Amino acid sequence: MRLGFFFREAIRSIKANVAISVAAIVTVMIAVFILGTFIPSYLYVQSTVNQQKSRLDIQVYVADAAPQSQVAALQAQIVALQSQGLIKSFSFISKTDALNQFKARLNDPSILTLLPNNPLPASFDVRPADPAKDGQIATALRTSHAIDTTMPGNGISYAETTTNRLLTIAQFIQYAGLVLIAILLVAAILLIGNTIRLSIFARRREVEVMRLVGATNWFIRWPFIIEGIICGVVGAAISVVILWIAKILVVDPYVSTSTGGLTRDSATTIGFGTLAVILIVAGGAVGAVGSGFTLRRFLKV
Amino acid sequence: MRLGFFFREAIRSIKANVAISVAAIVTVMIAVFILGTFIPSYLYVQSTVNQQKSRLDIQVYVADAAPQSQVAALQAQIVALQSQGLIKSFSFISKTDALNQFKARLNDPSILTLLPNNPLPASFDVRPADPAKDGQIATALRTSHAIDTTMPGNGISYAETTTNRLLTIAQFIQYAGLVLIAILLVAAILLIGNTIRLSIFARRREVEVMRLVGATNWFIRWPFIIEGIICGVVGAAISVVILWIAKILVVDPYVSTSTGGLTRDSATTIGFGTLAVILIVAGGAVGAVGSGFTLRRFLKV
Amino acid sequence: MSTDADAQLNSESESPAPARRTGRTAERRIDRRSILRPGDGSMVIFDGVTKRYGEDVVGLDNISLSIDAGEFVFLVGPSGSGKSTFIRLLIKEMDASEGTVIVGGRDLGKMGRSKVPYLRRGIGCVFQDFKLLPGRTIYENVAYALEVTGDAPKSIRRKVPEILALTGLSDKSDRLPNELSGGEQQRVSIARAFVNHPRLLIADEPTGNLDPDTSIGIMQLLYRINRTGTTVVMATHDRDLVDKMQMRVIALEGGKLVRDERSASYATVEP
Amino acid sequence: MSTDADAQLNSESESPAPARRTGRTAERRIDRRSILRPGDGSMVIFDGVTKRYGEDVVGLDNISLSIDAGEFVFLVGPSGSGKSTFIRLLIKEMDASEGTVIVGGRDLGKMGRSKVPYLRRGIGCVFQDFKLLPGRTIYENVAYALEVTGDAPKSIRRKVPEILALTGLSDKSDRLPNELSGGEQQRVSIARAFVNHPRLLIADEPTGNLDPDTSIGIMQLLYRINRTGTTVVMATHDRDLVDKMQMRVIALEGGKLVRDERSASYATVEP
Ligand SMILES: Nc1ncnc2c1ncn2[C@@H]1O[C@H](COP(=O)(O)OP(=O)(O)OP(=O)(O)O)[C@@H](O)[C@H]1O
Ligand SMILES: Nc1ncnc2c1ncn2[C@@H]1O[C@H](COP(=O)(O)OP(=O)(O)OP(=O)(O)O)[C@@H](O)[C@H]1O
Ligand SMILES: [Mg+2]
Ligand SMILES: [Mg+2]
Repeated sequence: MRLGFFFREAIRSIKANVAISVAAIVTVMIAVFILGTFIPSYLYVQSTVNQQKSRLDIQVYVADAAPQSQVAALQAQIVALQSQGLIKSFSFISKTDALNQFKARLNDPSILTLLPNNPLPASFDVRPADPAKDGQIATALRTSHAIDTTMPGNGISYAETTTNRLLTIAQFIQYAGLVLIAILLVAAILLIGNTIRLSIFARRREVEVMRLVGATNWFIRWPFIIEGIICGVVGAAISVVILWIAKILVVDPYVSTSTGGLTRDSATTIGFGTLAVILIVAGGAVGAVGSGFTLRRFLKV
Repeated sequence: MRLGFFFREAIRSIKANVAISVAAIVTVMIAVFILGTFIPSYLYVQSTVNQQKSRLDIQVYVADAAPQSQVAALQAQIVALQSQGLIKSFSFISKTDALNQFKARLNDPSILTLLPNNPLPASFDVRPADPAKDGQIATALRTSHAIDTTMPGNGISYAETTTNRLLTIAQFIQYAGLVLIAILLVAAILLIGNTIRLSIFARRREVEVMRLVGATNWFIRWPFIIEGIICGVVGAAISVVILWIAKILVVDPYVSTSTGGLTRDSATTIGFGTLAVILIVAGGAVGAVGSGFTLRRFLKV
Repeated sequence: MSTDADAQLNSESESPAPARRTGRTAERRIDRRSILRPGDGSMVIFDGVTKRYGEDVVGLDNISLSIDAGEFVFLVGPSGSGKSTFIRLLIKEMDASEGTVIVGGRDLGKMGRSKVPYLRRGIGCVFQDFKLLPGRTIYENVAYALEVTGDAPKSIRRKVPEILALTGLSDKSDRLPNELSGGEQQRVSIARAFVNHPRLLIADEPTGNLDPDTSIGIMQLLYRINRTGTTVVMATHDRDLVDKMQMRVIALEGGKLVRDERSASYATVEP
Repeated sequence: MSTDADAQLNSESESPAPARRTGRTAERRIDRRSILRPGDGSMVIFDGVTKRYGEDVVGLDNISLSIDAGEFVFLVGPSGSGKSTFIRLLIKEMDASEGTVIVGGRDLGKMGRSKVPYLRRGIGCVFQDFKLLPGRTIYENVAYALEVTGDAPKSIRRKVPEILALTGLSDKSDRLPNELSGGEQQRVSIARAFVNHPRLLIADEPTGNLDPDTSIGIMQLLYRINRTGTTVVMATHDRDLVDKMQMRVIALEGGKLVRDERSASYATVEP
């Protein structure tokens, strides 16, 4: 019954102070919209970068002279690292495979038949679980005697430069993105708190009168908190609808028709449903906390 | 004298309504801070992508059998396109150069001495002014009889896939960035207008009294506009200071120590001075317009 | 005059309210909501009370007096003499700078902040500037004073129209405060102070915006309320009313108590 | 009484103000700011004026009357009879639903919105709820009425203390409105309405929050102002004042004009 009263009070207040309610709703809406744009974008970029990272293979060249036992030992070492979780997958490329791959890159492959022997070594193509640990894998495998140290990278080539560069980009995007999202999140909370503060400030006389008539602090506070929750949820919900429309009208067609690099990798991002729920709950929570917290100032004395 | 009065009124009002002024300043501050983070980030990423784009060269393979006159004609064609602005620069890679480049990629280059002749063609390495116009350049040059059509891309190879992929990324970043900045800009203006609206709403009774005492609309409006400008400029200035501290403490050390790919390309972004001026002017302008515009509602009747 | 008032009040109170109230006595209903329990029969005790605003301004200057439960007291004095200050101390809108204020047996200086709402529920207060809630209708304004006490919706729906009828506002119950004339707003404030049947009723200039006839009606209402045992403290400038009623008069001047007489007039010497 | 008032006012006006005003006549100073130029000697003309609030509520009902320049008029009537509505029409706070309101020769119904501030500068108005600017000191509140007219700072610094002294507020000029008693706020509102030396002075219940003595002082002030040629319209409930002054009385009831007599009392038959 009391809850019913507080709820009716909140609704009444929203109606009576349309300007204020609209302002609060718009603020939540904008804040949530920005977060709703950035969070999935960030996760998408993040996932794309991770996919690219996972394509950085390590080439372990096997010396022609290495006996079969040494090659088997090397493979066992790789399998051991795989079971440790350092390596995701690997494949063996024989000398013939290597030559065939090389041939495919030449204009007139027939000339290679003139070579006295196959100049290319066999190799293991190792896909690390985490490209940042390339160095660790390389160090571990370097003990093997099967390695052809005349090849680039002393026989273990893992495109250090490319890896580093990509990792730097990935790290940059990861940190910068997190920092930006954190900034936006803090900004959103500040902005919403700000608006609610102003809206309660505009009604400070009303609060004063309520107190003079014998209302307890919580009696005054509950309707404001409920009002905050309603404004927060409504603002967030409007944002979610706009985001959904944007998704349907802009993002989805773009994804399905695009042949570009960014989309065809089927990088994943957060599901819309999850996002919507998170945003709406966050909107309501921020509204509630903002109201309840701000009111403390006006409930002194 | 009048201006002096309005200015004093504005200052008085800021002091008398600290809560409101702080709210307005905080809103501008946050909005400007976000813009101040995103605009240079966007320009930086944009410039990095552009640098990458400019590295996409077109290979025009010259047939071994082509007479010197045809090769000269092809070169003339390229020079003509360059003077049209389609091509930025080009270089000629002779058969020997090509073989040397190929040798550098082999483990045991000595085996190439066993080849009866050089299997690699000579080529022009053409750097287009705009990679998106690769196709146009290729079509123009394809008329030449000097071209070795047995080579990849019928003798003109311009890494269509890579180009497309990179262009897609570039476009994506360009458009997505612009859209995000536009969203943030609109959001900033809405938020600031919102706050100012609320702040004037909180003082609507005061405005009403002023009107009843015989104040003209502009007499009421000027102090509010000046107040808006002051809050806008102060908010923006605080943001600029925070941004500057962030630049000094975080961005600059990162840039100077990083060996990563993103920074060593010396991609450029907007100068801090320019950015500061733009942000502060924008803050003041939005504050002024926000106040002036919102007041119209309360100056009716 | 007092007989007049009684007669008219009795004719007015043809409203069925008293009949409905059977079963619970007025006393018990008040106790349920109020923390006022004057032990020794004094509703209000001021003991050496001084109220200073800032450094220089003295609102009340060393006032000592006591008001018994059930008394009717006029508080008079020129503009700025401290009448409203006196009243604001009674509802603990602010604290005395010096001295003790005891209301209903409670020392307000020692009362914790969380108790204040309960104190105020036991006191009905008509404010000089009305203090109505701007966004609410007249009905809602009056009902609010009952809502805060947790009164049942049914009970609220009965009491509010009753008191609005008594103050002549029945046909305006759906209006907002700023859609009323000054005198009508004042009557809403009076209705809100009455609706709770408080043990102590304080009215700061309740007839300032009312014409003589309406003023007399309000006085009659106050008088009847007083007769049911409620203590009434009324600040006023209305010489005619004070002179006619011949009740206790407390006169302030410059924050000082200059006169405290039973059955007195507005001024000592009639002009 | 009027002689009394005069005598006291003359003794009060030992302030050096009149001496300083030599060189410019009061007339010219008024004309510089006001657009009120009553052509035929009528300051206010109501012709069949009806004011409806919404659909049902009638604030004023078909009022026709005229007030000459220089007259002193009491507007009386019970609470809610339409006195404030009458006054709000005079300053074009709202427009009449029907009929014509002419103030100082200007038809307010046809007056453009941009002219309204200039109309109001020519009218001094004491509002029933004071309408002071909350963030400003008393001095600033009064000065604001001069600032809007573009008065010179020197002139403002001279006039404001003068009028504050006249209303007994000299020692409170640096206070904020909410730091004043009800009566003091009312006097600030009066000071602000006077300071401009308007041709038409309207006062809505200017003594509602004032004790009898201060009320008489204010009445004397109004009377003196009226004697310098200013038209005064005063809504009031104060029977004593009206009876003593014996000026023109316009009585409203339920929005209707029920009496309009020269040299009359508050009510037709003295009670
Ligand atoms: N908040 C405040 N700050 C400073 N001074 C104040 C404040 N409130 C009241 N005063 C001063 O205290 C004195 C007493 O004020 P109070 O309101 O009690 O007078 P009052 O008797 O109610 O007068 P009135 O009949 O005009 O309402 C006045 O001189 C007033 O100026
Ligand atoms: N804004 C409004 N909306 C609706 N009705 C209104 C509004 N303002 C006034 N009224 C009604 O119009 C009538 C006349 O009001 P007005 O304020 O003119 O009365 P008044 O003579 O000034 O009364 P008082 O002496 O109480 O101040 C009243 O019944 C009032 O309820
Ligand atoms: Mg008072
Ligand atoms: Mg009125």
